[in-house]
Amino acid sequence: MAEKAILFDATKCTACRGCQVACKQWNGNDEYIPTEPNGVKASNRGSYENPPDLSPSTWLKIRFTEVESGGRVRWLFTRQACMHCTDAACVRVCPNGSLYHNGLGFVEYNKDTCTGCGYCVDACPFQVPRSTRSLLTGIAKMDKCTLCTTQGLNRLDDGMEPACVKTCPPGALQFGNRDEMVAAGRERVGTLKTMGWSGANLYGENELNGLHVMYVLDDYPAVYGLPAAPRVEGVTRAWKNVIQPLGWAVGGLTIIGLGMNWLVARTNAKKEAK
Amino acid sequence: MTNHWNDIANADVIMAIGSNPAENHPAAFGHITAAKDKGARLISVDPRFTRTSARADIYCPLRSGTDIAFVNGMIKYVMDDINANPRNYNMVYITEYTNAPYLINPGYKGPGELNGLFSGYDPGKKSYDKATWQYQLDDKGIPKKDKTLKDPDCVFQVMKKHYARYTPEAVSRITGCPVDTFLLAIQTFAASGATGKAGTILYAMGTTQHTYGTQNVRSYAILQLLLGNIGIAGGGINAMRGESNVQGSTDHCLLYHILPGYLGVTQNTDTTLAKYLERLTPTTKDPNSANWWQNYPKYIVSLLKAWYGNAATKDNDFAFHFLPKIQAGQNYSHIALFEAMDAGVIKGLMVWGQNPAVGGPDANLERRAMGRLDWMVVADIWHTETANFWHRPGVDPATIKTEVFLLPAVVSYEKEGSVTNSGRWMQWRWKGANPPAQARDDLWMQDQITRRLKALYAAEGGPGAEIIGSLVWNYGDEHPDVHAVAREINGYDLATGKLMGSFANLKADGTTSSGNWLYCASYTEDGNMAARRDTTPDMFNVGLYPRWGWSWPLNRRIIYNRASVDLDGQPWDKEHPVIKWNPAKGESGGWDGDVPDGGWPPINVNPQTTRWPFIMKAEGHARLFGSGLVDGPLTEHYEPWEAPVPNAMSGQQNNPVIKVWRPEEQGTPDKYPIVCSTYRVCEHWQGGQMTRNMPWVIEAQPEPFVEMSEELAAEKGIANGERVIVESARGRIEVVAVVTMRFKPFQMNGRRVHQVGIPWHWGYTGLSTGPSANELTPHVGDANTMIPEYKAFLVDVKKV
Amino acid sequence: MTHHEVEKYRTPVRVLHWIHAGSFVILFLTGLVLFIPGLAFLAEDSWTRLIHRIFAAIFVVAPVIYIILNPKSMARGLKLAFSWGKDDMGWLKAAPGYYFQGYEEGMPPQDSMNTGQKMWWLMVIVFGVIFVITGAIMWFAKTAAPPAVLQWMVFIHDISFIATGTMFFLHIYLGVFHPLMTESWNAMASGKISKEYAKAHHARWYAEISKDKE
Amino acid sequence: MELSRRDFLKGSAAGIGGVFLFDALAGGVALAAPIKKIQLTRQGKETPTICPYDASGCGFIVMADAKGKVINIEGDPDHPINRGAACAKGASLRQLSADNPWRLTRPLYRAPGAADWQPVEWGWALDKIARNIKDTRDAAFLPRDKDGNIVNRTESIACLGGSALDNEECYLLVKMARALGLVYIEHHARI
Repeated sequence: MAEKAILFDATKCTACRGCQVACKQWNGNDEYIPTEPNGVKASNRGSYENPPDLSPSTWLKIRFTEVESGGRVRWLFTRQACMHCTDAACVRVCPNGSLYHNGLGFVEYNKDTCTGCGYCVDACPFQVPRSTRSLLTGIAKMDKCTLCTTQGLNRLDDGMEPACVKTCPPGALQFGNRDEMVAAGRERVGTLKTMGWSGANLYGENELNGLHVMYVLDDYPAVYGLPAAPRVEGVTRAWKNVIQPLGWAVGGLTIIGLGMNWLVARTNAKKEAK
Repeated sequence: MTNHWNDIANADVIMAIGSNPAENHPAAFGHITAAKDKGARLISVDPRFTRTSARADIYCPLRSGTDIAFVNGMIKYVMDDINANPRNYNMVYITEYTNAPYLINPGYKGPGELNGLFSGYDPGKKSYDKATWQYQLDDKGIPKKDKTLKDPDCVFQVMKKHYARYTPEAVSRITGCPVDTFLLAIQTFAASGATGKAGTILYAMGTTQHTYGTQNVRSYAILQLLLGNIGIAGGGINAMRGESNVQGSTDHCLLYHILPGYLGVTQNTDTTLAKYLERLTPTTKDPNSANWWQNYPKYIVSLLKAWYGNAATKDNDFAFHFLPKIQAGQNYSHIALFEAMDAGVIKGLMVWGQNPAVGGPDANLERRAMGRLDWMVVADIWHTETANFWHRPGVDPATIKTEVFLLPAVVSYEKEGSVTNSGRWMQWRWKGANPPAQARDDLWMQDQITRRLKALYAAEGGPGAEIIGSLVWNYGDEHPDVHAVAREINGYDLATGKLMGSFANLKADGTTSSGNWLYCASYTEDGNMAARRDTTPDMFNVGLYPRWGWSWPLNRRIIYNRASVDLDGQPWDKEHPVIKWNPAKGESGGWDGDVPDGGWPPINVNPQTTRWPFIMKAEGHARLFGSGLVDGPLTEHYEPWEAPVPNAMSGQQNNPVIKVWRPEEQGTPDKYPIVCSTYRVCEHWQGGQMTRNMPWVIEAQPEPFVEMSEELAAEKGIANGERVIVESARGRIEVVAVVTMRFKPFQMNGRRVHQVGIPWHWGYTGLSTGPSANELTPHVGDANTMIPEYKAFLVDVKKV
Repeated sequence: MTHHEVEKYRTPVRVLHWIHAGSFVILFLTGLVLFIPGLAFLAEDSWTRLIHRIFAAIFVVAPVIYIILNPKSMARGLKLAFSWGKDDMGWLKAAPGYYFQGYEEGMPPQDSMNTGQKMWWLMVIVFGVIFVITGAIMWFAKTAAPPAVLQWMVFIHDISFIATGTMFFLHIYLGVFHPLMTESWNAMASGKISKEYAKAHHARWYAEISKDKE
Repeated sequence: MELSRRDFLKGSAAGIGGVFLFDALAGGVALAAPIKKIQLTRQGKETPTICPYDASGCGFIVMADAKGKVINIEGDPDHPINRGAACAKGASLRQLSADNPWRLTRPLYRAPGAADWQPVEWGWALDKIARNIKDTRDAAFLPRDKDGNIVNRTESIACLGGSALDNEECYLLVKMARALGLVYIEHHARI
């Protein structure tokens, strides 16, 4: 199956947040605001950016950034959701394979088998996964964007675009085969460069061996609050590559060693007893 | 909208002024993006840097309330450039389709000569005598013209003189927009003046909500006419309207001054139908002017036949006197209505899905006035601030004697009917879900109330009982048949009982009926036109979708489209033709493309039978100079009722003809030095009664805030996210400060003027509550329309 | 106590031991599910995480209560753990021969804790502290701490898990299964061991307690 | 009704895992939301509609189950204006449905001076409203002005609103109001 991808054109996004709500609508994600008897308790903290953070029921959020350079104010809108990395830190750390790549290249997860360890939450270079987590009991489940491939709510299987892509009024989101999205993104970056945006770039084409959500940016990633060179941390790589095998190896060797000792020592003990 | 949403994609340059489509008309932005993808430039003119500005190629800041100065400066630039580089403009359009060559009464004097006033001002009456604003007529009674545009009395020269005062420097001094930014904007926009190029202006409430809001619109129209941008694909002046059916409700004239189809309201001096028609039917001596409004008698008689049926006969002036007559000269608009309520004149109020306790100006006053009512009926789907005014914070319900009924209505997709969008597309909606068990649609409520009233008057009688008794009201016994209503609006040939196919066939003799002539042809013998869902593109593929829904008038998608062609009927823009004369069509040629604004041949094809393209004007030409408005034939800068600076253009501070009810509520800049504007955000809707009960959008925009510059925040010691008090002469509210570099103080005449802004969606009812920005706004309105001045008033801001 | 037996561990020590050992076993098993993907079904809906937390609390609280009740005993125990002498070196040298071949000859006389037990005891103290610190951060500072810190906490917690897990096998093996450690189990189970066993395995300690009696 | 239907939702469909599960959040700790298993819901009936918010006139498809309960609402991909798109308000249209617990469900009445609403029957409310209209109108009805011109109006009743109504409702409303002699007729377009 061909790899698919979303292409987000930050130069077209108007931050209407249709995607933010459409994501909740389709995926049945409730709002994340506490209620009180006659209303809700939500507050503005001096920004248009609300809710304040991604959460298990907010898989996609538009980030608002204000920058001023050369006397020109700019208001940048960025999509904040799972990037569906090829070299995905979350997949690397998930102890039991609850997070995995599907045939389209997306990072899916099996919520039923999620143990709630939260390793993915800490490992993600884009700080995307979130878990509902009781402070007291530690009971938790990770949630994040599934690119509308959640079981029972799979839009792609039915030939539909992801909810966020479909709902985008200014057409800032596209969905299709990854190679086509790369081509479209490169073309748009070329156009932006001719318009004078020398820092224009296609973010995600090669990052982490290729993201499945790529951004057309008219400026350097750092300006948009994206890591310039996202990478999977050493400790993250170590988990499945080193710690888990080391655990098995040391554990195995110990058992073997002790078993051998027992055989030897018992033989000797018997000899002595005789 | 002269054009429609999809048509924006045809534009070469788009100016969003007094509007913020990215936030308030997000769907429009798809078409803006489509235009931009083809190379179009977007100019955002706004006091604050909005989400639209974020996507604009050029952002022009301007102090709230200075649109006229800004656009007048643009007009001056264009007029100068027309002289210098006439080839860059469509001179045929200007001389043949507009009234630029018409000669004006030599007695006319402009504000340059009269210190901010036009000739004919009567300070006692605070109104103009328009005698000197009229055309010079020849001996046949036809206006005189000078197509060389050289005559000093011709409109073009009068305008040159008028607009000469609006130099880029003057514009910058008034608006606070830097000269180079202003020039870049007008150079970019003026490029659409070239033949075959299109520029569109997208405006909204940022334009209209001023004491000179109508003149703001006029200034856009003048600019667009000079650039030849009216009638063409990708052009026009497009009011982006804010409610799903505000266009339809305006067309059906739920407004005091008009009757369905924009027919003037009857007044006490209209002692007969003839007198009414004499007052309102325009006349012309020009044989080539279609003067479409000469059909006035057909429309009003057909309306009376729809309402009073057999009781409307030729003998009784078609029941003309059943129509209520307003007192000539008296204003009954929203502000006047609440003043009358406050004065105890109005005793009963019906409210259908509106929320004036949040949306009305000077909301504290309007809430207080409601307490003087004997009764109030509110039909809505939620609890609203209006319905709950009697126990609003700080009020003892026991002191309010108003009886209140709150009737549960249904939402749009729980009933059937049509709505008309901003682009005049009438679209049918079907019932797709069930409402809560006891909720009822408004049609049912209206039917129930009217039938009960008819029964009461039949049983008990009463003054004017015969009016109510004669009212035709047969929509079924149980639920009123919405299709029957739609057919009544369309109208019938009363002789045959067949549905009318076009308003061109309506008659003034009582043999036809039509509840609204503009909607005639929307529901014909061929069926319900609004329900069509055929996406077949138009002949020239310019996005008209002629078989999708229906568009008034007569399914015309771009009005004044006969200005989109040259004198031979060939499109100015070969790539985006709207209509095109086809000599091979029919017996003597005909039009291809959109439904033309009248089927007459082009000027050069048949100079005798042709009609000038602007058929709704008596002279058949678009009015650069127009005597229709009460506050001047051309656009002149005045300051808002509350302004931080004196008028730099003249000694006339405010629009001289506005009516002020409460002079004592005017704030002064010494006490309230900061300009404030109210507006909406993408995530909420209007008075908020819809969206403030929907958690998904509440969490996206949870509470009201005041946006301010970093400079103002530093002066006041306010940190981002802190709670602050915003106070005007009318009220004070406490909201969260959003300190942002998107706001900048304006530098004008060496002075620094701060501006802040507050979204107005909130109130004290619903899931998400917060103070209403309208507690601050003034009870003063536009000279022509009385639309309140929400966009520019004075406040002070301080830390809590 | 018969006259053949001596008291090796008093009741509070044994109670502490078993509580601590028990919670360690459960913590170990509930942690192990992360290491063996085939066991992950046990962790679904986070039940193992809840159990892990409950026993983590016991794991922390039990020694704390012991310290409060028996500060002197704990001080003695700690002192013992950190007093290393030449006999310990000798033990290390002699251990392989002893534990495989049963050569008792090279084995120096041992205190109540032999050197191996001392090493285990040290590990319990050091890794116990590491577990508690890293665990507490992961538990209580999941939202507050920077992700990098949390990742390192996981790493350290897991390395400690592997180290202690390995040692734990050894501990059980020596205490229960090793053919020579015949009474080690009894020591912790009943608290008593035979004089012979004491003499053979804890000569110095036995000498000490015998002297006291005299 | 002829519709160019589109396979908008073929096999599976949206589930509503309790749109308004607020109680679970009680205590203000948002992070304590329950673990939610998304329910599968069967396909329903699709009906095109037009957005009730701004006047762009965007098309939407309402999907409802056999009982008329809304399952899913999203942009109508056939619609020329929005081509399936929806902003934050449009995307949340489902929260307007009857499932929203804050919808008004029955007529309410507030007596003069009363401190609270009381639920009433439709028939009673409509009778009383008609009576109020008649009494107020008749008390202040002006057949002629002071100059003797026929005016047939009453200034004692005002009618507000309309742009949230359908065309047919606007028309009936203006027809009713003018027949009663009302002159204070206004709506959102004025403000």
